[in-house]
Amino acid sequence: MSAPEPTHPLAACATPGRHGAPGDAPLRVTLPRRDMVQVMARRGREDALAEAARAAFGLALPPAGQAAAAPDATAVWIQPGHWLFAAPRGMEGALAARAAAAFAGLAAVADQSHGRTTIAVSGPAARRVLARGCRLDLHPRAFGPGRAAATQIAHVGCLIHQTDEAPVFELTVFATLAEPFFHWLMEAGAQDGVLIE
Amino acid sequence: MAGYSGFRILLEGLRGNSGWREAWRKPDPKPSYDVIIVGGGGHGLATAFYLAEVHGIRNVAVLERGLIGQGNTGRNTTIVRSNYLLPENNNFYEHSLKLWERLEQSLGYNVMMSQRGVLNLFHNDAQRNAAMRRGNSMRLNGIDAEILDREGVKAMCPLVDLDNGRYPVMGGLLQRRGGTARHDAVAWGFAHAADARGVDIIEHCEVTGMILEGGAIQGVRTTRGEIRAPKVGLAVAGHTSTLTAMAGFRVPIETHLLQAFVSEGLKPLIDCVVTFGAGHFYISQSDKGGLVFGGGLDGYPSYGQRGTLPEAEHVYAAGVSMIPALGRLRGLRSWAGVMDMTPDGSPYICRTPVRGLYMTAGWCYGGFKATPASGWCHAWTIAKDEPHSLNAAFTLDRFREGRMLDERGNGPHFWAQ
Amino acid sequence: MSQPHRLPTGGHIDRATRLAFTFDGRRYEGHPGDTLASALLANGVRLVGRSFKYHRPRGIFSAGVEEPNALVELREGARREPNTRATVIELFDGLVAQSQNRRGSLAFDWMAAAGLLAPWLGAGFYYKTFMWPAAWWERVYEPMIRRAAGLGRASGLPDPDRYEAAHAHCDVLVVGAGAAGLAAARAAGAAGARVILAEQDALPGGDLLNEPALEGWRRAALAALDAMPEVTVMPRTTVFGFYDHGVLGAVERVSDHLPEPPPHLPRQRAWTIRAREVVLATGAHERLIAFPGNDRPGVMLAGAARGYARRHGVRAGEAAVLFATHDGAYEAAHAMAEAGARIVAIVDPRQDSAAMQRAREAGFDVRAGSEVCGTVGHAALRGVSVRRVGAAGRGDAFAADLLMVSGGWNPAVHLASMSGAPLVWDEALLAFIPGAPVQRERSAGACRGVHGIAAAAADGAAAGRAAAEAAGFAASPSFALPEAPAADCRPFALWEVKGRGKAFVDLQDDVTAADMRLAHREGFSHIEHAKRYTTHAMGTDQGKSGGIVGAAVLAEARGEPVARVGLPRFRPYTAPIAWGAMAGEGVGRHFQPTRRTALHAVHDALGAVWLDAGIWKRPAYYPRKEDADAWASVLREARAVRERVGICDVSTLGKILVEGPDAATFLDRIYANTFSTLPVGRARYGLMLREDGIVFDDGTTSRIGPESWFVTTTTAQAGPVMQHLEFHLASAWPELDVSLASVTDQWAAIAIAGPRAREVVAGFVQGIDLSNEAFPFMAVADCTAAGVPARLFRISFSGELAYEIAMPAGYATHVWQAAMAAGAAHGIEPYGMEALGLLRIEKGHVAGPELNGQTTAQDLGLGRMLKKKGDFIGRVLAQRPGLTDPSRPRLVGLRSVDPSRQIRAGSHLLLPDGKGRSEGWITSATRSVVEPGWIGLGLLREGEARMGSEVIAANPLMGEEVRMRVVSPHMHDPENIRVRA
Amino acid sequence: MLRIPCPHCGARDEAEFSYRGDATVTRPGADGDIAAFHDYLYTRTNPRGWQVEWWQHAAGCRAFLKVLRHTVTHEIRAVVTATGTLEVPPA
Repeated sequence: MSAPEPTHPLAACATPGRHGAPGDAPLRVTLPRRDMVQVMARRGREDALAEAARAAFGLALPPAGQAAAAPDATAVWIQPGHWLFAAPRGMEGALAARAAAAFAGLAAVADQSHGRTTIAVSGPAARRVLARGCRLDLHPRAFGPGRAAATQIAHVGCLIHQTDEAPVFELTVFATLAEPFFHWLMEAGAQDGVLIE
Repeated sequence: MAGYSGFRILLEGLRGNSGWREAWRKPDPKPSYDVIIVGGGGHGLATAFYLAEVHGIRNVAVLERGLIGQGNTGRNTTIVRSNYLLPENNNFYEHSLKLWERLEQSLGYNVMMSQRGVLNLFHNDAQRNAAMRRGNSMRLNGIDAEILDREGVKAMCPLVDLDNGRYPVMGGLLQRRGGTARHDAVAWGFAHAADARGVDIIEHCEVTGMILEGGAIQGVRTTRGEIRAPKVGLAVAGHTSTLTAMAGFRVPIETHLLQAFVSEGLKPLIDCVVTFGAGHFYISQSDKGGLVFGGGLDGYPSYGQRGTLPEAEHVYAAGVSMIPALGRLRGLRSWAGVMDMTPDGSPYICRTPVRGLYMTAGWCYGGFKATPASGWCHAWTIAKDEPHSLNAAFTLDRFREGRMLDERGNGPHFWAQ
Repeated sequence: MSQPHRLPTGGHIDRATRLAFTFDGRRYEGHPGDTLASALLANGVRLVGRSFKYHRPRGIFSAGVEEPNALVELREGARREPNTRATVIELFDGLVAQSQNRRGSLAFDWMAAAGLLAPWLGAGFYYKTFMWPAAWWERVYEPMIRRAAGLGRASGLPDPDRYEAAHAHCDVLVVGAGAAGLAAARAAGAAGARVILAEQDALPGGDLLNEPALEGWRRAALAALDAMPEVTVMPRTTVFGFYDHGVLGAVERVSDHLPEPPPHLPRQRAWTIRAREVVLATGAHERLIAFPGNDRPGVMLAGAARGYARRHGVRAGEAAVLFATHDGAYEAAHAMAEAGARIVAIVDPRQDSAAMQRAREAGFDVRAGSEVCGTVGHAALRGVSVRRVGAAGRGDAFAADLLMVSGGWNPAVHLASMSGAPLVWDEALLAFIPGAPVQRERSAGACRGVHGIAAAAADGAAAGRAAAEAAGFAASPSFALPEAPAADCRPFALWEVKGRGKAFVDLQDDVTAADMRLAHREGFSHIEHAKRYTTHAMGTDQGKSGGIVGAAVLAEARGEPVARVGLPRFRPYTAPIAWGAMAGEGVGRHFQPTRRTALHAVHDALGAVWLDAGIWKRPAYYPRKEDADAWASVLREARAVRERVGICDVSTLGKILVEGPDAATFLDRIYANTFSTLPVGRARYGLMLREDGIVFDDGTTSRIGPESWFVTTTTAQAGPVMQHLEFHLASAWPELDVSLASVTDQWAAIAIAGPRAREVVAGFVQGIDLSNEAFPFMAVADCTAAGVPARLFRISFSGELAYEIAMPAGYATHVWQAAMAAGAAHGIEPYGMEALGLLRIEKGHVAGPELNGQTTAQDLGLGRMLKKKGDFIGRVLAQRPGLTDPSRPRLVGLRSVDPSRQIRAGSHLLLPDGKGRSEGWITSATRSVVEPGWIGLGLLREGEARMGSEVIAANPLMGEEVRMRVVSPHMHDPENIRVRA
Repeated sequence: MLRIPCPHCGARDEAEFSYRGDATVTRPGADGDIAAFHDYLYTRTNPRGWQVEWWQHAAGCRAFLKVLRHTVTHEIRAVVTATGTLEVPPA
């Protein structure tokens, strides 16, 4: 028996199409498929870990509040000594295995590919919609592409990573709480209209 | 001073209400007393009243740094009940409730004690079982308790949304003898009655130090001079640590904020006290018509008497989740009291490491309903220099002995009680 | 339909559009731009409400949030809003409003008889009576008082509208869009700051809206703000509170000006605004004067009459008297004259002033050195009595239907006060103004006593500029400020005119000057005591126009200056705010998020009945048509596990990856038992204590690598345990090199339990030799399950041969289906939480009801797990005498002597001859499948000694007493033969 | 509402944090007796003034922080990471 495609945590509720109010600038929502691993540096091995990350993933481990991108992976700082590495969905466990091999002795690696899910929102309404639940200042003067922050929206922990000036925000949430989070997003976006792609 | 009565009201109404006099005198402090009570809130005034009334000790001063009744006595949600789990708390609060039931007649002052029922909702098996354990404990201790099913809840408080909420209501634990009282009147009533028995109530008199000799208290230093007494009782909700620091010892207390709220006045809407089991929220309606409601602690130590937005939002959200009809009503005012939180949620009424110094403290956010019994037991402990059996467990050293009175099993987290 | 008092031109009114509305069932018309109050006045409606205590007739007193009288029930049905101020309701087509707090009609309210009893209903009368007979309070007096008290009626129906929360950040928040606020926002915006300008009114402008000559400047200011991309103007937004650290709360009324919210829009939005700097430009509220009959409909604040004329094009009366103590109020007389009213007289206690001269030049009858000492009329003002200041007697009578009053201005210092700033007395203005700021705020314009539009605008511009600079922006270019002559607003100190009749200091709560004096006489002389005793300034208007007047009356009684008496401390909210708005969108079903396992849809398809476990939804049981009741389902499921095999979703257990060179040391200190000795590939049951020695949590923890551990927690404690681990790593043992990651969401988990579990597991799991020798009880190994990577644990909660299989959550449905397929031949059945509970009670495994934060390891019969050597959390304090006391209740099993007698958790355990004294209680109860009947776990004093004896399970709440036999808690397979099979 | 300047994340709303007690007490080591643990767990100075407190940035970076905060004014004067030290200024 071969591994099937995993069930997406939002399979039951993210119906593609237009939702909420009609309007010409809706919130655009996509659900990129990602693999994610949490990389946790061993005490005192951050420098070596950074070196290994550069070698294996071609990216510089970002400092607090930031993300770094390479062609086939991104790393987001999530807590002191911890980064969330993400890559497009591949073979089950492949990203974790790659990270574990690259960081052996330097970091613990926890596969979170199924434990987290990412919702990308974009469009001119994005900041306005997020402000209906997000306590952070996402104004261009305070945030921007390459910035990332963990916070809580509608009682659900949420990692916000701005990937584009347009703006595009990637919201990464716990898989078992993705549905209520998505419900909030749809409610918050209804007055501007939501386009799920 | 003449007592209050319908007849006097009639008489005074006819002569322009010109004959009313001060509800309590405003004496200057004497150089010494038999007992000094520090703190002119409900607990301090009740202590003085029962010292005079029960123990015949009338040469008593109550020292209040500001105005009487302006601390937590005037900043609470006015709920009175004795629906506790542990026998020590059970018996103490039941004694308090019995004192409440005849308080008006004892004091000659209408504190508007209203036994309209206190209903605690539960939403799942675990909560129901805990309510059952508590209610049965009450019943076995001779305290009234009833378990209500959903129909019973609906009859008691028709506005409660049984089904549409996140956590449907399964039933409720009801104490019919519980209810509310007019908080300010409690302080004024005890003051009025204590004063009538000779107690000096001295406002604007802040204690700045303790006079200690040979490990024993001899009096206090105040902004109005030294006042001596062989026995001093502390009843200073929210400020116990400051006072015990003056006496040279520290206590297991952390002072936290609790917000409370009142709505605009409304015609009768909610006829009992209801607490939500799925979020921290409780509500009742005052005789004047305002809905009085509150929730949990703000979550960090503070002496600031002002609350914070996120906790307020939580309280309002819990309220409208329990009673959706509240959505269109309006909040009028919010305020915050400072709570002396203990590691197990139960109080101290006890002697202290300093001879002759006693305290009633650590009321967490249950102090209002305890007012009469706190005063009664504190007075007993001061008069006899030993606790009454009702407060024998409320000691400072119970944590050293591992005899915690942790009603809810929260553990030694002051901010979680 | 005519609007007899509507002016033909002028104001911010769209006369071309008519809006129909009803008040007390009568139909009227108004226009866009009207408030309900202005429209009622345009239609000649004077009587709009009844007062709180005496039910006196009341009219419209103000034109804003300070309104004490004109409270109505707005809208109908579920949208009915009691106590809504007619002066701030924007008129919309179809508006329905009713007067409130009356018995009978508004004109003939029979509760007005209370006025006859007034001598006996003074401040605090209820504290002195209603005590006898004691039983009458709840039965007679209180219901009477409650019915009489209160204001409007709530609908009692669920609010159909939506609300939402929103968050904002800015460099400069400007509160109030009058001349000062507009100038402040413009100055700060021009400096480049991110600015929010919040205005409670629908139209920005404040007093500018009453000044046609300055309309150009107002529009220019708004256009300038509109052109600044970083400036946000928020009309209909009330800033209700100033909290710590520069955070303010505001409510935006998104849809209240509409009949109902349009689709997708909320009714209101609650903003949390974080501002680096705040400019308060909240203006001032006009002050009433206490004189007999000062509450008659037709008595109105002077500025309100001016506003109705100038802004709304409404003549609030035909024959008007002005009673003022300062020049600032005289514009009202001129505005009313322009509006076509007759100015009957101007009454002023002062001898002369610039405004008085100008009034005389305008031909008005100016009565210098005079005061109003009474009013005539009932439901509407018919006349005014005027006398020399301080003279006795009734004075001269003037026929009038409008009395405009102004005793000065009360700066709106509420937000400044809430921010922590002290209030300081300004002797010239006879008012409190904000003192030195504590937070990063500054006041500008009338709220700090700077009156007159030109002066306020200049003050605002300076404040806006300073705020922007303080927020780090360079000075901004200047812009044109309005020019307008300013009147002197410093009032003559006339607070009260004494005479026969009630002189109110608080119109809403019917508090009179005499009440304040009575409070003083009875010793309630401090303003805080007097406030509480009389309820002065505690109504919905919070004493905005009369609060200081009551203080002044008290001051006179005390023989002290008003400054000494002061005002009660200001607390949120500046104006009443909708409950729904504060609650936001997270209410009802969304009060807390619903957490679902990856198998949620599977359970749904199986028809699961759900139960709430914390925020999780878990299947309680899976009913089938043939099941007679819930118990039939539960027993069927449990029996399947005992006799064949069952399958259960256990994904909700907390899972934590603990990894690092010091992980074993760390776990040894966290757990009460030892983990460092556990070999790789094995699991162990672990017990965690709190530092106080009470049991905190339990779970099975596996060593999956030399330095890698898979910790499981109970569902309820997953979060607290993670925090507990993080806290001790940070605070107690920072030297330990350990990493923690929550992997609860990554892994779904399925239990397969029952005598045939091995065959079922063998049917879909590859890569493991499942024989008892190769994979014994408590073994752990990675494997493949139905083609996906998984981890297999041989652990058991049910007491049967059992496995738990954890797999990446996205594969959970796939694996579940594979297991069901593999189990079909073995009669596999899904079982829910109820059956799980039944099975664990039979087995004597403790769970939430026993691990309730009050029990020790010894209490639960787990005392021998505590290691004797080495530090661990809870080790020391668990040794306190109270916790090792042998008389503490111990865990026992309980079985009803008569198997048909139901027992319930929460029953207490009594000795047959124990005189009703509780010896313990039942923690968990269920029906049993092993030996039919009711069984339970309980905590019982001297439990071990009482093994085999009988106790009574007493449940007085349910009226039940059941005889129980005390047995070992391990009622099923105590030798653990089955789990090791 | 408190805005707590997390050394990692910047100023964040108090809603993202949870208070975790007085940070001036230290867990006794393996040789601690009941008295020592009693003081660690229960006895509090509970100052009306400056206090060093544990706060966890629970909904953010999960870090445990030491926060120097005034219990009357709520002013936050300094925040450091768990291993940092903070001096309590005189009242």
